[in-house]
Amino acid sequence: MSYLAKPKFHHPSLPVNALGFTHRDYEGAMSTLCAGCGHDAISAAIIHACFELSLPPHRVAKLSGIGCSSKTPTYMLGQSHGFNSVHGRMPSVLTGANLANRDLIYLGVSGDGDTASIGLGQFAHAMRRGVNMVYIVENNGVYGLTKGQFSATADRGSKSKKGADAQSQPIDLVSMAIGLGASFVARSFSGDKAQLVPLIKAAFEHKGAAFIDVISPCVTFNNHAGSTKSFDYVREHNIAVNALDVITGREPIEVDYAEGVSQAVMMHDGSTIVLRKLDADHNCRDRSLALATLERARLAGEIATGLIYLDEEAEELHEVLGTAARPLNEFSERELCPGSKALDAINASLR
Amino acid sequence: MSYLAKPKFHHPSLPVNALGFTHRDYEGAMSTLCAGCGHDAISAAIIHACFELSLPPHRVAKLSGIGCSSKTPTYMLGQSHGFNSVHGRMPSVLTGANLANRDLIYLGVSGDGDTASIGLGQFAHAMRRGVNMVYIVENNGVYGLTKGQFSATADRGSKSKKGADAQSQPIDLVSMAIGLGASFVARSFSGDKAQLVPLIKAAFEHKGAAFIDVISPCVTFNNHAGSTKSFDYVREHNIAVNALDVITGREPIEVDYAEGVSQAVMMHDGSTIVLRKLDADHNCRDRSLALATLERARLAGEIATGLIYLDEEAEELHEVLGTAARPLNEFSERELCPGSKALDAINASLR
Amino acid sequence: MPISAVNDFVIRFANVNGSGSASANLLFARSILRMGVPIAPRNIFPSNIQGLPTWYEVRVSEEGWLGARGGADVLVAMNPQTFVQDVAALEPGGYLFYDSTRPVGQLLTRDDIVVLGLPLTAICAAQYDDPRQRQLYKNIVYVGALAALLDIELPVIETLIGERFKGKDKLIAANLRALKIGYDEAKSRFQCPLGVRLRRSDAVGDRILVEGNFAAGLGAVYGGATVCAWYPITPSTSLAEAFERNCARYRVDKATGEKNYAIVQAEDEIAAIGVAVGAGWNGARAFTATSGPGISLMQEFFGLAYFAEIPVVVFDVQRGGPSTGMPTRTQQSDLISCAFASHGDTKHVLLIPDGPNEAFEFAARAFDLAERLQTVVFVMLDLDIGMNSHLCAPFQWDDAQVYDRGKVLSSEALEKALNFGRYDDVDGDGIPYRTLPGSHPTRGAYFTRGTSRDRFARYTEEGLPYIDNMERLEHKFETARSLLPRPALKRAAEPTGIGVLHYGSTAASMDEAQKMLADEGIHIDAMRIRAFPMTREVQEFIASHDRIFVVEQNRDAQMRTLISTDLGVATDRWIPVLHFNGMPTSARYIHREIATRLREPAAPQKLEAAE
Amino acid sequence: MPISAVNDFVIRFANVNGSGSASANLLFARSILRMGVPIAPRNIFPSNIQGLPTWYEVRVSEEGWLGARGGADVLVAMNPQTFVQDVAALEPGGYLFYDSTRPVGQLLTRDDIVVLGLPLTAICAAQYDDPRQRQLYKNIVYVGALAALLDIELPVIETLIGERFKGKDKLIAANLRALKIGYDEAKSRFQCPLGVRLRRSDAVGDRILVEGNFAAGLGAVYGGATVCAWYPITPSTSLAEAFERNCARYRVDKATGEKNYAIVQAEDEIAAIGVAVGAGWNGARAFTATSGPGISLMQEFFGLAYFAEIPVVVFDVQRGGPSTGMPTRTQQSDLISCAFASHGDTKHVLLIPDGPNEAFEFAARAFDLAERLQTVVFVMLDLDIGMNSHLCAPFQWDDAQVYDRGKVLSSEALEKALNFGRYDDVDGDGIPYRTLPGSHPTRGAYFTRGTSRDRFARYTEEGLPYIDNMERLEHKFETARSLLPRPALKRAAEPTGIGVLHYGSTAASMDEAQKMLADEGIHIDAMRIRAFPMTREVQEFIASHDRIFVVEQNRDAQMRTLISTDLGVATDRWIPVLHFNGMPTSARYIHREIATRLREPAAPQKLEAAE
Ligand SMILES: Cc1ncc(C[n+]2csc(CCOP(=O)(O)OP(=O)(O)O)c2C)c(N)n1
Ligand SMILES: Cc1ncc(C[n+]2csc(CCOP(=O)(O)OP(=O)(O)O)c2C)c(N)n1
Ligand code: SF4
Ligand code: SF4
Ligand SMILES: [Mg+2]
Ligand SMILES: [Mg+2]
Repeated sequence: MSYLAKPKFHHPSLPVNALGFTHRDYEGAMSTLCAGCGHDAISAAIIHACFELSLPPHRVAKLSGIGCSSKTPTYMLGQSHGFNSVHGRMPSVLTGANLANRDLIYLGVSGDGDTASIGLGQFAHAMRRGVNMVYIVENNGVYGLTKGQFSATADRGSKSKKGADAQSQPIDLVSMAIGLGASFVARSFSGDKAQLVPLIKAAFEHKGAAFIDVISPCVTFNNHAGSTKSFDYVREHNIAVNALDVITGREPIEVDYAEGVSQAVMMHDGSTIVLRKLDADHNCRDRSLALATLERARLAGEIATGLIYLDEEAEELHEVLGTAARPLNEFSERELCPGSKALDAINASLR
Repeated sequence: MSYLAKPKFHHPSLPVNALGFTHRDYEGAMSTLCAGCGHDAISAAIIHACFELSLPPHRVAKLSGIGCSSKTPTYMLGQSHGFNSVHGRMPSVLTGANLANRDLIYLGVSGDGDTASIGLGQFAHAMRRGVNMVYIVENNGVYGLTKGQFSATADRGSKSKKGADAQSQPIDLVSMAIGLGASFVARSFSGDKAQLVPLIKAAFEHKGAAFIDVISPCVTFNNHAGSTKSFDYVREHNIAVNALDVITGREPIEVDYAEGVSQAVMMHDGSTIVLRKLDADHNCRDRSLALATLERARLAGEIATGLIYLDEEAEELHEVLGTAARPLNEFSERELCPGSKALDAINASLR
Repeated sequence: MPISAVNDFVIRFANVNGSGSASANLLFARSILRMGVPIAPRNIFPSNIQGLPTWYEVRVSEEGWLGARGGADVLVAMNPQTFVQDVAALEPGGYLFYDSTRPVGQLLTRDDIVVLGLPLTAICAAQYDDPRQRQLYKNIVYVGALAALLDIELPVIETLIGERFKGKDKLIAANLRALKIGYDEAKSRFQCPLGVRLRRSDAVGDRILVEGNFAAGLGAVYGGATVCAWYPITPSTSLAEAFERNCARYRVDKATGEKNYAIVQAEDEIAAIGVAVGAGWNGARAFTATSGPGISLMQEFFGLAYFAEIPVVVFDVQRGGPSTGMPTRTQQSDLISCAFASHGDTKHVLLIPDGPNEAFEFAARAFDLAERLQTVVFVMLDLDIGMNSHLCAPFQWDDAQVYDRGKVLSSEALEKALNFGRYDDVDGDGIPYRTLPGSHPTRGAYFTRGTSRDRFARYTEEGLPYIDNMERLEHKFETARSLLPRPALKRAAEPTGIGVLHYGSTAASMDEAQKMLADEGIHIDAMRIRAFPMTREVQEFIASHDRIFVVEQNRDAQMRTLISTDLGVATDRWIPVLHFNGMPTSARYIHREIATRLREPAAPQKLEAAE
Repeated sequence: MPISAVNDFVIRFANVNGSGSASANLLFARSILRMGVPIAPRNIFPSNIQGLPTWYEVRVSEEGWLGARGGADVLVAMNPQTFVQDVAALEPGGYLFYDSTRPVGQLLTRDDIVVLGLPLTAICAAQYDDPRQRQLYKNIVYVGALAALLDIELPVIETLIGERFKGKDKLIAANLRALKIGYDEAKSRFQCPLGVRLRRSDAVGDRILVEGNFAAGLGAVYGGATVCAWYPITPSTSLAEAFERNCARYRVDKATGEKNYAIVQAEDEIAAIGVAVGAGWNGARAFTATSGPGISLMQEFFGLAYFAEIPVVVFDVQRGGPSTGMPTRTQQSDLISCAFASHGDTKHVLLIPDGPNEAFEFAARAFDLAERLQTVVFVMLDLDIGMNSHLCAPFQWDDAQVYDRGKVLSSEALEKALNFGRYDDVDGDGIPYRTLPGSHPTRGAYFTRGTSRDRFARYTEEGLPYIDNMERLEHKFETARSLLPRPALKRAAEPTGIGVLHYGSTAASMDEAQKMLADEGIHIDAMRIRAFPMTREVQEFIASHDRIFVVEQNRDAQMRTLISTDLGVATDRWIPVLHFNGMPTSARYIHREIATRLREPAAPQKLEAAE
């Protein structure tokens, strides 16, 4: 039912972006998630970010694993190719896709189970390699699709709907991503669109492995009192370390940012992000301070959100490998096959 | 050839430990590793530690994955059961073994490829669960057994024997283990027996997940100039943050430790470890400071060794699960089977 | 012409996932059971948590035919989204019961059915102001209405409600009220009962209504499993949960509160099987439960357990494959993946229960077999067995029986054992003796590995000890044959050359189909295979029938591959009856396929036919 | 009575792993080749880096029988550790050449062999003071001695040394000197040449000596592979390395230094196949290379690629299984794991080359097939093909041929395409059309998934579209048959009812065995299967022979399972000739097995026989 394409006629009054696309051109099939699921809010934020950045929809490739969160690529960017791969393995599939065609924009969507439980290894190694992508984890602390068992990001002591405690140490994907060499690392909250949209935009502008851990309450299985991933809990405990404005190439940079507390960073594609510090001790350009910020928040029982770490100098995988500027999937046999002459020489060398 | 058991007669003059065992009783089959391989030195250190701690050899279970390092359990503790499982999966197999019989002493031996490449996920989750074990990674930055390809712990820019650079960000298992909640985390060097043996002893005394990252040069494939895992490089760059003495229950604690710089920690089994600080800023009882130490060393291009982090309060898996004090593999059907009466009641409830 | 049938019909509820209809439907079903009439309820649900269509189907059969039948005589249409397709599937003369609050007008095109509209929404709106209550009690209201329409004894439902909410009198009262409302509304508006209805009977006997996953989980408790490691996956999740629930009930020390079991929810299936293998190696009875994708991920460990000879039990609750496939549909399509799991020369033991009763029995037995044979034992369930409630014989347990812990040398035995060889075939049955870590200070220690080794567990790359070991494993597999459950043979009333091979959840439909065919004078012998490798009976059955059908719930006739590999028999003239759309196979389907195929000449031997 | 044979013998070198003997042995072997005499060299090495025994065997056969023969006529015993067993394996009348520096006295119990002791250590000690040099040149010294003993033309060896160290004159001189030392010492002490010796010939022709892994890696380059993801594992590592080496040579833009390829050394096999699948999905020709344990780990992705229809090539260089098994030994034991990889109903295409030449051809062809069929294509090598050098026909490439990129809709095509359905069987061959991400702004985008979907790639849990899709996949598999390499048939000189089925690396030994049997008047037809699924020729071959042998290098006759599953034929009277000790099978073994079995009566149909 929910897969009927929606009428695509443009109401004249609908706002259009630089490419002449309307917001609706970035939408996808109707969601089949639970009403109120945090994931739907994140999809909306992604759609909004892509619209505002005027990304050509068909140049985006959206990949995911398995889970409620991993279903969401179906509910956005209807004009983009999508790949709902297997559980926990999106990072390797995305890496391969990226190697085949470096010119597309890669969006990886995953869940906390998909990434922190079964997929931890692939997540870590994709970050290490600096795969050029936006990797979003829709983090609800549970396996939603299998009815709410705790995932590896569930905080120790957090209560399940049935009252059981999460027993193991939680995995903080943000600090792990920084430790692994990811060059853009952020955390946000599905309930805070004002913070989330700019972060997603900045992530798209970034070259390299951009990771965003978005806390996204599971209204059906993990939104009760006692859960540290409920809307109420996250609203109360999240502390933004900075605020972000993304100024794409064309627009002039506003000047009225107070000195010191704000910082403009030029992204590789010419656009600029302006960071307003909210936590004086935090500096997202300094890995040690970024990690320290996370430790501080952890000890204070708070959730640090915002752009936690950024390294615009980092090399992405293709630079590391020295691959051709042209997408590999465009090379013809003439270019790829050494041909019979070369083969004769090889034969000769084997006698 | 190398598997011929060695004559077990005790030369009267051989020193014996509290259990009346000689050093030789802790040895295993002859090593088939390359002459000079760091791993053999680690095996010797493990044997020595077990001898000095007077561990009953047959109460130790030694498990490993696949690799040169994972072969070493064959070369130690001949009276212990061993399990050379599959590549990268020792942590899960050890976890299961531990659940079946909590009374044995568990030693997990792995390599950097076995743990940081294919096994990263299992490593992380075993640490999170607080499995009571000593987990030693014999870290040479390469896959020795498959002839020297870089592993995930190879430092970026480190040169291979053929001159190629390691390309991805390295994984630091020590900081990762701390972040994952391991309660005993240390790093050492196969060339520094004086540091390594006490660390291994302390790890055995510790209750919970004890992890030691031992840098162990591969003399055949990764011991050349340009490698950051060569004997020379590690000797020059490793900085001990502290020194350790393990005083088992019986012996009295020496008093002549200078105040302030040294610290005595009571281990759960009554023995004591005395820590002499060598890095004033480091405190292994404070997670934030421990992580900061690692960051500092990383930026300085140094290798921080010693006991990096210790939490004697942490719960181990059985405590978390509330399993019986008696080993599960000792329960009889009388104790395990609810019997026909209970079954009648169940049947009744299903009508 | 309206259908008229007593205690023999199919009723189908069309609901919306997450609307709370499940418990109301179950209440309806159990009330029929309490009237002594056998039922077969089935859930058809989406791989989603809320908002998509779900169906609940109850087959009522006094004769006790409990396989899926297909079609529906009564439809309770509570989901506008699927209204049209649901109505279309109703049998001619069937009854449509729906919420008439909103008019369906032109959607109703059929004139060959009886239409019963009750404005449920309106009624509940009038009775309740809290929207949540309106939604919830609407379900109870239609149960009340159905009681009137189908002649279900109200007291029976009332008792069930009382049992369900024991102690919560407010809730009881509220539910009874809703029930009564529906009952009276129906009475006042319709001519009750319908031609399709119920009558008290005593056809249920002492049978129980239970899900296969609950049965298997309970069987693991009775079988003495102490270590369970699993990773959630539909449809196996409820098996591990049933184990946990029953352990919490029967395995917690009253005095100390200590648990005589350990359950780890692993980070994935590779870790889950790894934990189980480690525990099995160390002498605990251990298992994991999973489904297709997990089976694929566990392959490497299956090979290790086979080669290193480690006892471990794996429950595979099969779902629709390949890949993620149809997570909430049923299939029997993992046979090859399990029987020959992992690279290299491997073969594994499979137990194939036909429903909850055998699931309980085989689950417990699997642990004996695993320890006796020192290998992986697979228990092959499927979604239909595991997640649907089935009426079956009550569970049985003989308190006199003791676990077979297999060939484990105690420290006493080791004292006497002169020269212990872990892989030495002392008894000539291919099964060596093992020792457990920590049991003896100086004897019995050995090194377990997945690499080739000699009889004394010493690593070797030499050909002879390798062959010696591989042939012993082969011999052990032969020994397994004699220990496995024998097939169940249902002979035709008259001697016949037509034989049908089937297994697992196909049984109920197969039995009925056999009866349907017999009624038409088509006599067939039916053998239900209960294990792999095959026992001699299967070979004799094949040899003694000249026309063989294999009835399976997969596309590739996987059991045929298991049989031909195991017995070498020709299968190119066999006729596969394959039902693999994800729904349980039905007697109607099997009957039709066999009947029509028997009218054709035997298939000629050509490549296509061979597929 | 000393063996006397010209250009027809087996010489065996017993060395210590890591002692630098490998290059000397290769020098020896290639010098024979340069004399125009065919050779088949084989390494037997341990799963270890240094210190354990290794053997190098060279079969010399002017007639061109290049399979393993078994036994040895000349032994170069350089490893005291294995001296006794090595000498024991020498043929009666054989020649023992050893380092007589230390006396072997009582170790030498045989009086039926010719013993040639040369004090190599002493000689080198006298000539070199650097211990490292003593060790290294000792190997060259014995090559010199063997040149004298076996009548190898010194100039030939000298040329080879010159070519090898081109530019490094010092090294050349040193090596030539060592060579001469050995040559003279032998001349002066022994009566040269021996009864076993060489004579220049022209039997080699234009054939090349090359390892299968190099050939396959090169084939991937020629086949247009641009993305390779792999994880090291013996014996497949050198395949990926060969791809990398050849890419570095032929795929780097001279001007920019840019690489027209990407190689990722993944963290494990799951990631390796994941990367390859992602790249295949995105339109690059991608592959991974692995061995048994990797095949087990990749199962889930194989199922995804099958069901989501993604082109990808997998090289499985088979080794001794199960589990970690015998990492440095050869076997053909992954057939079932690959052909039916992953849970659910799956079947995969296998290509089975017989040696380097076909490995090159099939490697390149695999990428065409993968894209044409939009699925996984396995190229099944084994350790013997992959890691041993084989004399084979030179590689060939037709510059006129173009890659078959399969059914990919360009943006132009999409402009015309009215209603594109990703899984729509437009052409009736079961193969749908695909689109590549980014190719068209508004058309052709679809969602790839491992769950069931309809022809338009929309998720569905309904039975009909699922069946429709599964039957199309089945139909696609039928289409595959017609595209695969046909089997190679070697007919007997006379009509015969005896047929032998074999495949892969067994070919060389099988050809020789066929000749040996023919010489004894036993005529057999031999068919070499080159792919799965089977082509019609295989079925006809089976139908037209009443006595069938399957010659395989595994325990369970896995090809028999593939055939019976695919064709449904009875196999219980087939006679498996199974060689699975990890060494390549030999003509002697096959000949003996077939000859003896033919003397027995046909095996009766009993369970045991069926195993
Ligand atoms: C190999 C495999 N194992 C298990 C499953 C079952 N499964 C589907 S989604 C899921 C967890 C999803 O959790 P998460 O990634 O957090 O997504 P969420 O539903 O919470 O958004 C699991 C265990 C599967 N599909 N495949
Ligand atoms: C599943 C699997 N993949 C690959 C291999 C091949 N293999 C054996 S050991 C090894 C790497 C070992 O590296 P490490 O753990 O660092 O041990 P080291 O030899 O360096 O001590 C690999 C890739 C294997 N045995 N199993
Ligand atoms: S179950 Fe939870 S995660 Fe899944 S859709 Fe519902 S609310 Fe969202
Ligand atoms: S290869 Fe390296 S790691 Fe392996 S044994 Fe030799 S030195 Fe040690
Ligand atoms: Mg989640
Ligand atoms: Mg290593």
